[in-house]
Amino acid sequence: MAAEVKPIANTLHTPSEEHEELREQLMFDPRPREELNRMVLDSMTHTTPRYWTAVGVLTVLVLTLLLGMWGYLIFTGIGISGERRPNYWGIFIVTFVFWIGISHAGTFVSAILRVFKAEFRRPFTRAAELMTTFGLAAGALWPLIHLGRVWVFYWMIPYPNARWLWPNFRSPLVWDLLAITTYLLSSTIYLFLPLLPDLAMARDRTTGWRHAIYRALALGWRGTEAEWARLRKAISIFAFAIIPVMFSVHTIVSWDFAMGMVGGWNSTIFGPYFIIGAILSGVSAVITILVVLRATLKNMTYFIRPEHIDALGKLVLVFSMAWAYFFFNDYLVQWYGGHDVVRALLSFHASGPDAWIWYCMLLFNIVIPWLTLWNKKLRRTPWVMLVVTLLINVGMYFERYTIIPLTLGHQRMPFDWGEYSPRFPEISLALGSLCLFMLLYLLASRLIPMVPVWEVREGQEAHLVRKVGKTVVPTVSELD
Amino acid sequence: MSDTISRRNFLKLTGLGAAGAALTGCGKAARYVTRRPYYDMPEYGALGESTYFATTCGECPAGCGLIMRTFEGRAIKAEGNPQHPVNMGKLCSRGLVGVQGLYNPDRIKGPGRRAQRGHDQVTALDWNAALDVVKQALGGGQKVAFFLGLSPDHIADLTAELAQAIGAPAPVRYGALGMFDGRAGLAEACRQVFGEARLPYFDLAGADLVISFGANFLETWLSPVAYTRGYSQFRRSAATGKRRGYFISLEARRSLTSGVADEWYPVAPGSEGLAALALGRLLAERGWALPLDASAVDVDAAAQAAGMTRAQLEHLADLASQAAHPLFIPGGNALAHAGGLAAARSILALNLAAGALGQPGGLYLSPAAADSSSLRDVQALVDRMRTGQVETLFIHGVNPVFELPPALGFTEALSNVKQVISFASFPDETALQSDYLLPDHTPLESWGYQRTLAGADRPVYSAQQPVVVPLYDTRSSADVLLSAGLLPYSDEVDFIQKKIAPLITQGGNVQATEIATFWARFLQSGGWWPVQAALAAPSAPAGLEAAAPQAAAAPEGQFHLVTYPTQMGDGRGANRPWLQETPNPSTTVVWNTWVEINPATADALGLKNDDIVKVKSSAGEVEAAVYRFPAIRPDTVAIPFGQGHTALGRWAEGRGANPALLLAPALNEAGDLAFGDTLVTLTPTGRRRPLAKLESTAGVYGEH
Amino acid sequence: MARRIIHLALFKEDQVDETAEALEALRGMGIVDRDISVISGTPFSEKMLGRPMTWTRVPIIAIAGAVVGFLVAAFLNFGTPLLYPIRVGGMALQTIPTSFVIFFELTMLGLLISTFIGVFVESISPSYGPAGYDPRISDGQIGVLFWAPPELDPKLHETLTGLGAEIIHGTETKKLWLF
Amino acid sequence: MAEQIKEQVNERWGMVIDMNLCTGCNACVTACAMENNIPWVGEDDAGYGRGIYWMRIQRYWEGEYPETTPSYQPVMCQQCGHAPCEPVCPVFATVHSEEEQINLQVYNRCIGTRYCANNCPYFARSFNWFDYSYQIPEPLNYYLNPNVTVRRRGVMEKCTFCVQRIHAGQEQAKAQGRAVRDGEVVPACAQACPADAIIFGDLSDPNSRVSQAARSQRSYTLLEALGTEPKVIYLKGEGTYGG
Repeated sequence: MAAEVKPIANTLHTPSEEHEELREQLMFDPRPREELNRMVLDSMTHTTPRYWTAVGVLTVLVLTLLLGMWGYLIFTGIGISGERRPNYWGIFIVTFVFWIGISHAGTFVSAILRVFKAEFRRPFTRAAELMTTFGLAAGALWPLIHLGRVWVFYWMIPYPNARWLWPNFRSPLVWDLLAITTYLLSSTIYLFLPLLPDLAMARDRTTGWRHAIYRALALGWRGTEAEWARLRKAISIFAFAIIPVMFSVHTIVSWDFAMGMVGGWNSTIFGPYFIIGAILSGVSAVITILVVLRATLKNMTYFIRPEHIDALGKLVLVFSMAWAYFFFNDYLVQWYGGHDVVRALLSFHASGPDAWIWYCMLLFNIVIPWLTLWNKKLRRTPWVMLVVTLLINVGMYFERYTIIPLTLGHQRMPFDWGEYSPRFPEISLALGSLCLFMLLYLLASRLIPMVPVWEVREGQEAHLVRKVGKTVVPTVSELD
Repeated sequence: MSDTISRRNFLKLTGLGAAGAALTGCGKAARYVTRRPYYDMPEYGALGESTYFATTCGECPAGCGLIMRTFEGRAIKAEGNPQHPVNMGKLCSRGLVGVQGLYNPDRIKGPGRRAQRGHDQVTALDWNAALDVVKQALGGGQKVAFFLGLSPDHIADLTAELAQAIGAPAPVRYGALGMFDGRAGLAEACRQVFGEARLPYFDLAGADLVISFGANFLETWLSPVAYTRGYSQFRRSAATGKRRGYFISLEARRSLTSGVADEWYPVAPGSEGLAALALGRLLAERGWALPLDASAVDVDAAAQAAGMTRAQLEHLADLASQAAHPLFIPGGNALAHAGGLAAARSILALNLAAGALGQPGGLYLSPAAADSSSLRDVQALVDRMRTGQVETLFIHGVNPVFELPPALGFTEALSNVKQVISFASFPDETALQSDYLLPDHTPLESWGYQRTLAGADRPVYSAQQPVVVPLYDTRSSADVLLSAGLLPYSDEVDFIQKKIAPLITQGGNVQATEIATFWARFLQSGGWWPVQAALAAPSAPAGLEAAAPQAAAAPEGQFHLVTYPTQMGDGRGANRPWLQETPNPSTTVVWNTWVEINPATADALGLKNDDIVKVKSSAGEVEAAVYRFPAIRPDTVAIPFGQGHTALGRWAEGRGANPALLLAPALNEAGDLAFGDTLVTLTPTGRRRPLAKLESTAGVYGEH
Repeated sequence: MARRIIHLALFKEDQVDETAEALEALRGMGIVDRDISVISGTPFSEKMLGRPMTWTRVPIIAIAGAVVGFLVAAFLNFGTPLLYPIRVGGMALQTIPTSFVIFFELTMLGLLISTFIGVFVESISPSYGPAGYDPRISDGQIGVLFWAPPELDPKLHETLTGLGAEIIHGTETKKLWLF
Repeated sequence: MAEQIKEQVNERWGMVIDMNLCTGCNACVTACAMENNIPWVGEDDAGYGRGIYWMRIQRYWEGEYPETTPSYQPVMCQQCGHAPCEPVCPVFATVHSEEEQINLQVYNRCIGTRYCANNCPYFARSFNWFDYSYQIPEPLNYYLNPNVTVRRRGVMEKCTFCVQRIHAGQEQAKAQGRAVRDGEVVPACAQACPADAIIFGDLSDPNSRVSQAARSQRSYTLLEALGTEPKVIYLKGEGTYGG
């Protein structure tokens, strides 16, 4: 170790005055592992009446808006929704695509940023991965809710019926089933694997039921070299393998549409267009959640800092631009070479009775991010980011709404055009699934360490400052 | 039984149905013993086998032949009788939905006495007590009156004999469809032009040019299935050199019939006769020998009154004079005016001048004697009722409280009738105003015949027989009337057999040596008719009076009203859910009433689709939602007939509006209602009620 | 074989260099790498501590799972249509373009699930190195577990405490998992 | 397997609709409903586009007043040879029938994804949004055709070319040891059509009435460019006098 490179910031003593501004960054504001552990455990066990009120209200809402309404839907029929000929797909599928889109964030943040060693990811990979899992859980409900006969949903599962008839493996819906199952399983595992050391940490510091749970989940983790090596190997397999799975999931979701003989859907660019949209909405949702976590969960102001929201904000800006590129690409090609049907459809989107949805989509996905996110100050202001990212997600919801019911209602036979308007049961179910997501997240925030302590600590170990000339610059060393 | 049927229950149910059929066949009414053989046919009891019965459709007077598919004692599906000369295996919506009348849950299920007219409360009656009431009532002699519908004919024949036997006035036969057909005017015009008061039959199949003056012959006019068949032949080009027929329609509103016309001229309502006369003059100039003197007609003025140009009339005249077999059809819309009879005469005269009487592609006189009454007869009945000259009124096959314009005063006059006996199968508006409900079987459960067939190219006795055992405690009205013992027939079947007995010796499609065999074959083949087409050729008349009907333009702020029947027929279709759900061909509206307004007029009035508008005439007012109809004269509005029931069961009641409320009781020379002369005003109400329709307004009209 | 006593030397989080030196010293005392095990709260690579590379079967299991997934996909895509042939949309019974989707998804599913199974099975399998644990490990401390003959005790003490370690003799693993 | 399938192909049912003859009267719509146990949905649902119509008459307008001309086009399932609805169904509820060369809907296998309906460019499919059939009050359900499944809620349905009639005809012919005669099998719509505008028969028999009509110079299929190979062939209307 060369003498001039001294891990100044890594000493557990207060850094000198000249490095004070570096302490704004989590990696240069190290605390002893013991303290980090305590902070995280504190955040898990600390509950307030406000928390329990929220849990109670959300439970009631999930029971009524989601489960109650779903039961009513099952016992009366899909007719209580606003679907009709020709809008056979409505809010059900819109919300499905929305949640699947949201679920891309975890993988994106956790896997892609991990592969590319983006250091700012460290404190919030877990929060993002949880979003993936719960987003998928909320999303996977929708194909079931949507079914006309949900009580026989298992006929889609690959196993033969009494006459040795298997499902149709040429149907994009079966692809959907396979892809979402794969993604749900692998993202859950991917959430679980890096959790092992943290679970062991929690196991060592809790008693009672919590201890029992963590002991069972930690799989006897001790932190031996073999365990670390295995974990590193598994995580790297996952990080590389789950990225194509993630791309495949939203590509296949887009194929539900692109494979169809529907004007405006039959587009080769739908795959990447949907992926970019999904990542845009997912990363935005990560920001939303981080802002909320920072404000509500104990000790999170230490772990989640403006620098993280700033970094994610830059990503959102990039993906907003990419989304605009794909949107324009799709639009121009359809408009230029499209049939009359498609042209009529595009003008219907922009000038029909529901055109406000189309304009809101452009406003929220392009105009607002481009106007705000270039500014570092705004990117570091949590409430601004909260508003912007929520709007982006509303915009992305509108995008799916435009693509699904508004496109279906305007097809090749003008005699059979139809205007779709969602009815209360659909809206209730959609809100119910949002409540379910929030409820799961609230409960999880008190059950599993929201911050991967060992990763944060690992990062802090790896970050150093180096004196170059008359100033010090941050550096990061490769530890693995 | 619950409303939902599991597969197992369904099987059980069918088993029960079969058992029920056998039981009813031998027990319920002794008379049915005589037709046990039909129900005991071996295949009838065999599960999984269909049995087919030939019968006659009772949904309108056209009398199409049906082959009813039955399955284990239930009527399943109406199919056309391929041999029947009227429909040749084809059917319209109304006939197809007949089973929804048979199995309608709102039927009157047994005889009853109404505590108070207009109230729902009915005390069940024993049939014996009911028969006593009828017997007593028939003793009333000339104070008895019969009001019958246009079908079935055997009831009309029987009632006519009965009326004669007891010294009562002849039965009145009338119905809204007859009104829309302009039957009285047609028959009267035929009498004046050809000397016989019969309905004309136009052989579309052989024609190469058809000019229709407001005839909706593809919808309800006289015999729509027969005319549609003829139209189909007319439109075909064949390798033999037959060219596709050319069809021109003159009508204020582009109806379904006018819709398929090659040329449509939206003439002003009431100007059809004038246009015909002007066309006659132009044709006379082209060498046609017109039986009336049209030289006085000012072609330009006539064209202007009709809303046409002289060039257009010249064009029509050119086409007609070049055509080999032109036909000129006087429809109900042309006849329903003050000058309707003159119009009918002028139009028939064109046919006569074309020289195709009694030839293929020409005009025949159907054997259908004009035995339906005119509205004048109805008015006379109403007058007698009002002045207390009617003690007992028997009503069968017609719903006058709904079908007749209320302005005629029928409902008010009813209150002066001591007892009203309704044979209605359904709780319609008239049944609601009756004292006794003696429900007849529905047509599919009944015996009978229909012989007044305006759509056949030969005389026909179309046979009606039960295809299922009567579902409820209903009884044939013929039997009820015969039970008084005033006529020498033991029962309905005996009466029908005696009526058709003369046919045994006349040859035709069924032949036998004695009545039992003939009867069996008559029923099996669906009726009797000659093998060859045979209709009377009309005779050429002497000089006719060429009265030019006057057509008045609608005054400022008022509109002509066109009322037209839809698949609801005379309104009895309104309780058939599938007739309600079958889209109206022109507007695709289902389940309701609309007002057709030209978009330009609607814009001037500030009316959008689905705005509720109040339509007011001198006789009354109705409210209905606007349908901006692009093919109607701007000075005309149209309202379909058949909805607006205040009774008739769950699917009909409280749905839409009845345009009969708007019709003033103005009769023309022939005794037809001049409903085409009705003028209305429109007042937006500011309310909206979206019409249920199949089409997308945005897609078809570009309006959101 | 008599039960050997397991020693645990605990170092503070930032004493990585000292840990490496301690390991060196232990080896110098004749304790072989097989008898030493390092446990830590944050991952340190073997190279940092001068330890032999560990070996894991996870990649092999993962690849095996991928192969199974691929074969299942082949059966689903090309086998099942033959069991009950139904034509749809004018397509062939066995379609190649759509098969890529099935192949990809099921291969990935096999790969990822078996990776997890690998981790799971290896985790709950008994390990051969010296067992032992201290909760302070998850506070970031570095533990060196080793078996040593009793005669080395004094020397060990001197060396390791000199490097700043805290020594626990006869450490035992508490019940860390279900059994 | 392939040989086995090939042996089964002997008929190719098809339909020709002559737009020259169609009057737009909707009798076919009603006939279809009565034959195939199609429930009605009532005013509210019908107005909201939930009406169940296996066939419907599309009515467009051409021209400006006073030349406004309606054009009627009966549209039902076109029984595509390359049906876009088929491959997207995850459970093989809509399949191509090798025996009749038509497109079948297996109601009991349908789970109600409604994907097929989206993918049908002709909008020929109708969905049972509620238990319409099971809400028919006694005794109105007596007329339900025992040869046609009564569909419950949550399944898709569509025109089958009255496959129950095709089978009845085939069985009768088989029992009598002969081939199905031309015109022996007619679906309810063609049977009712008062204008005889609908011709039905076996397109694989070059002498059948339907084959002869299909060879007309006036023939076209709906949305031909999509390559769905419909079995319903329309004959363009003859617009001009003597044309």
